[in-house]
Amino acid sequence: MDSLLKCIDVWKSFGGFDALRGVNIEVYGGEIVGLIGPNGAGKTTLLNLINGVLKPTKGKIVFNGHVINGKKPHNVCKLGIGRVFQIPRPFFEMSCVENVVTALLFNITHSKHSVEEKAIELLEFVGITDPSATPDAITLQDKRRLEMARALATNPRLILADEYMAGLNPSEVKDALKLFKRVKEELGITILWVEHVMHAIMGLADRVIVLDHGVKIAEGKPSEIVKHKKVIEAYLGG
Amino acid sequence: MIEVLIDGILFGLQLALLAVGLVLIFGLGGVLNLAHGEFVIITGITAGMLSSLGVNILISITTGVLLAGVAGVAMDRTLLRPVYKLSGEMEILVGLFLTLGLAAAIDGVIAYLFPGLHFSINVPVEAISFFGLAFRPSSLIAGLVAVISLLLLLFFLRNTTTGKAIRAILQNQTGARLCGINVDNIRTLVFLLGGIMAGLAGVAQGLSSSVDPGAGLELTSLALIVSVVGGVRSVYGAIIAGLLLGIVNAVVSYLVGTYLALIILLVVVIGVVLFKPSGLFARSV
Amino acid sequence: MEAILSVERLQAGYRGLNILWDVDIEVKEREVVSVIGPNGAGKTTLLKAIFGLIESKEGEIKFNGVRINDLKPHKRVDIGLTYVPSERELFPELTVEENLELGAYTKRARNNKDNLLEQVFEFFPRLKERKDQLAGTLSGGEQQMLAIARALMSAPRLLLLDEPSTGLAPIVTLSIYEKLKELTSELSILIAEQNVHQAFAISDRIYILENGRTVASGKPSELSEDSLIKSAYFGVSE
Amino acid sequence: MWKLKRPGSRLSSSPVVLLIVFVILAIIPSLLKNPYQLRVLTIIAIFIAFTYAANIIFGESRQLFLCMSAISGIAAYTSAILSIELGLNPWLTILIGIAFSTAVGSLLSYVSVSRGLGVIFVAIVTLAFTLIFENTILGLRSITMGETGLVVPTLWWPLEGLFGRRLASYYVILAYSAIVALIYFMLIHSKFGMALKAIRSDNVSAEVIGIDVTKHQVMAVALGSSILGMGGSLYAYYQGMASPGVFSPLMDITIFLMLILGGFGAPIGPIVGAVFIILIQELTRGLGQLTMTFFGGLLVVLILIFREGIASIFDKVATYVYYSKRS
Repeated sequence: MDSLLKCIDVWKSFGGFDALRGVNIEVYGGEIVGLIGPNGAGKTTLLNLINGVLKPTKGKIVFNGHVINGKKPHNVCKLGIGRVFQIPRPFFEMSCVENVVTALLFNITHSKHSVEEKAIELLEFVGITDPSATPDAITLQDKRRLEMARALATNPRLILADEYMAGLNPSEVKDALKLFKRVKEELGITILWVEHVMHAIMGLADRVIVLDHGVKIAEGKPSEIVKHKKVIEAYLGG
Repeated sequence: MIEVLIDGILFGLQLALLAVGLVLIFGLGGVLNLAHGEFVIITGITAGMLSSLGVNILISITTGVLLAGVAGVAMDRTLLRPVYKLSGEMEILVGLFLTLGLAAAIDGVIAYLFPGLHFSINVPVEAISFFGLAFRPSSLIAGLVAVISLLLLLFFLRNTTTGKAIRAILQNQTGARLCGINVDNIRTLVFLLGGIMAGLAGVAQGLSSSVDPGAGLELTSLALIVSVVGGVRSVYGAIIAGLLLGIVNAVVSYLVGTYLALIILLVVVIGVVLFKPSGLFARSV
Repeated sequence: MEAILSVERLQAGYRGLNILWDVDIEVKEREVVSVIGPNGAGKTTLLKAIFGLIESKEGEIKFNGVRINDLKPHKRVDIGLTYVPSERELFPELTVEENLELGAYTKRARNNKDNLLEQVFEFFPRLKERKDQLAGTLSGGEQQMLAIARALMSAPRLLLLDEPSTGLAPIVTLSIYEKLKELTSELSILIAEQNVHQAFAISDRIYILENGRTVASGKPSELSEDSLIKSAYFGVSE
Repeated sequence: MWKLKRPGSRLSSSPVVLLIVFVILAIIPSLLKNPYQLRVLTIIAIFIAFTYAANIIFGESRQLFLCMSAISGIAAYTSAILSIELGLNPWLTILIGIAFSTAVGSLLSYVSVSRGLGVIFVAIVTLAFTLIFENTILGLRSITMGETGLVVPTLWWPLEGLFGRRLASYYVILAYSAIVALIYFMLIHSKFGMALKAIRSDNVSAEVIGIDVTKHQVMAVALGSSILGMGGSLYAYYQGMASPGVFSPLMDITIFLMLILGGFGAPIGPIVGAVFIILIQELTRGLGQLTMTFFGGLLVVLILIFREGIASIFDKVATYVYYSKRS
């Protein structure tokens, strides 16, 4: 397997505080990789570095053969990385379908009519039934779905998902897991996934990477990670 | 040249008086008060009118200054109420437009009622000379008024519990809530203080030259310049920046002319915003 | 023993994002209660809602038998509730002593300020040594002590503590927890904690929060580190 | 345009309504009795264009530029000075002036967007710029004639032979503001307009779905600035002079009033706003300085209770009429 994303010795400091201290990770095409760790481990910071919302203090990030550290988010997006935020950030002034249409328009050249059809198709794929609804009128679950649809509309090879399950109830979590599986299997998109809801990640991730205090402390299959001594210590407190 | 310096310091003190209020109000209320210069005008007009009616000059001045403070409280309790319910960009925009509208409204009324009026305070004492330099007594008093008010303000902020609460809110609003500080009440107090300090700036200006009732927006811009250079949330910064800019303004005006001096100050402001937005002397009291 | 705090069917969260779902919690006089759970479970949200920094949408919060849902935070301090967030929220450019002085801002505490200050200094001698230093220049552990000390200055009856161990070396955490134990002769404490070992060592009772719901509760001896906790963290039962 | 619309609800956005309004504006002069009325109408036409510019810069792109007067003044003064000093054709100097104000506006926007300045700092920087402009004009007395203002050469207005000077200048200016309205209408229905809408909703989200935020923000100001520049030059040639009294902060306040009164999103808003404010200004001339009070008070009232603008009232009435007819 080829590596799709590679972070090499990535550091990030805010003022005097080192949020990430020399992280090395690799993600292969077609995988779902879970990124876990206690509060303040640096998970979201790592996602922000990968898609260019933040610039690393040191280190190199390579995506699909391109060095992307320091590139702006819109350029990183064009190279094929989509982002799903933890607290959904839809365009509140637009309807669901307009949200997705905007993302489509800035990534692929379509005629406007086919764009709208494609957007509705994507919304159906993620499970939103009323494309004309405005984002403040829909449930949290639908907001997350909308985030996903908008990310898919950018035609990504990799999606960075941040705590997708937070605040969802058990049956909604089940739906979300199904969606992730379909994104991976039907669309062939790789997912790097920060999550707190552990049983969700354990059932679906091909591989899990564990961060603690800005350092990678473990990596492996979910079943191995659960038994990993350092991980248990990081979570339960030594 | 020394006269120029002294003029600069005097002007700088007035700027500082104006800017501290602006800084405190912005820090606690989240409103960049574009009507701040109007406090000066209110004081000037009131004191001028009362004294022309034969009221004792001290009483006239005190009434003027207090009225500016009352105007501040009234703004906080009525006009700006809706602003505090908003957040982020909307809070700032609505605050800007409301205070701008208020400033325009006040300017209009004043220009209509008192066309061409200039308020100044005459002190009937002859010039005093120190070390061979002649001082106008009114300028001396103006300087004294400004210095004493600023020192009192600093003393209040440093040594009283309420003063410390104000500094605490400037540094960390959530932290202040955790201590049980009623942020709303303290904010009203700060509007009172801001109005009074600006009113005192008006008194100082009336003593050293005169207050032009049409200069509200100009005074506000000056206060803005000073507070930006000092760091928008720093009382100390505002005082130091006020003095510095006052002196620079006087010296440059003397050397190359008034217009260029003001332009240089404005360029400095833009430079500060772009390269050191926290201000040159940022340190909250 | 009387319940000093009782939370019933509490729902709370942010715009369009409910974090807590029907949470029930009780703290009795002079009791130490811990809420544990993975991050994202809603521990911080719970404390913020109890203190009034987040509006509660449903349910009831009673302090000393009185409903306080609609009380503003500063009023809650007045009646004896206090909160130490994990961010500490100190005043970095005020001295240690000034920070403490502001802790006793409410009328009730202000009259008794000197006594309180003496007690607090006795309790944290380290702070007395540094009383003229700016709070921003303290070390992490000292800042945590100061945050707790500042809260104590309000003469509280219930102390809400959010992850006192955040960002601290284990040995510092230990000393802080030892201090906390001494406190319980005079007041009740509700702690949100990720560090399970610490929580077990200090608490009279424990609640386990998962995905915004209380999933278990009991004395540490009843719970211990059994499969229940592991399931909360890792989603596997052995 | 993807929004499912309720019939009648977007009357203020309809291109037909826009067209009708401009046709009316073109017919009105034949009903007017004296040059004064035509003059007021001409100034309305200029301010319509200014308000569209403000709607692009602030309404669509949320950049609080408190220097619209300065940007349009730069073009007016550049053009005036070049045609006086070098004897160039005024129309040519107008183009140079526009290029100048576009460059200045874009630079201000680029700097503030790329430094990530918040609203308040953008406001301060642009306000400082306005004051710099004002003081430069006043200070460079030898070139600009200071407060008195600069008398500009006569401009040859197209169709002068046909309509006469006054009417010709009105039609040229009206045509200019109609084109500006058309540009605005096309803008909000274009990909560019969607980008601006996305950016003002959430600029981080816009970035991560591939929108170059800096580029679009700067382009919006560039477009707005060229409109302001053109309008400022036409204004100066129409008046026969460029003076600091015209291009003063008061002009910024007036434009914002028009924008807020008319309402942001609606294409017809700027027209409604400009007509109302200029008419009020003319009708209250007798009040002297109290006009300022009136406008200040109006701004406060609008902001407090009426943030959607007057154009939204038309929509509400239209919707009401539509539904009451059907039932």
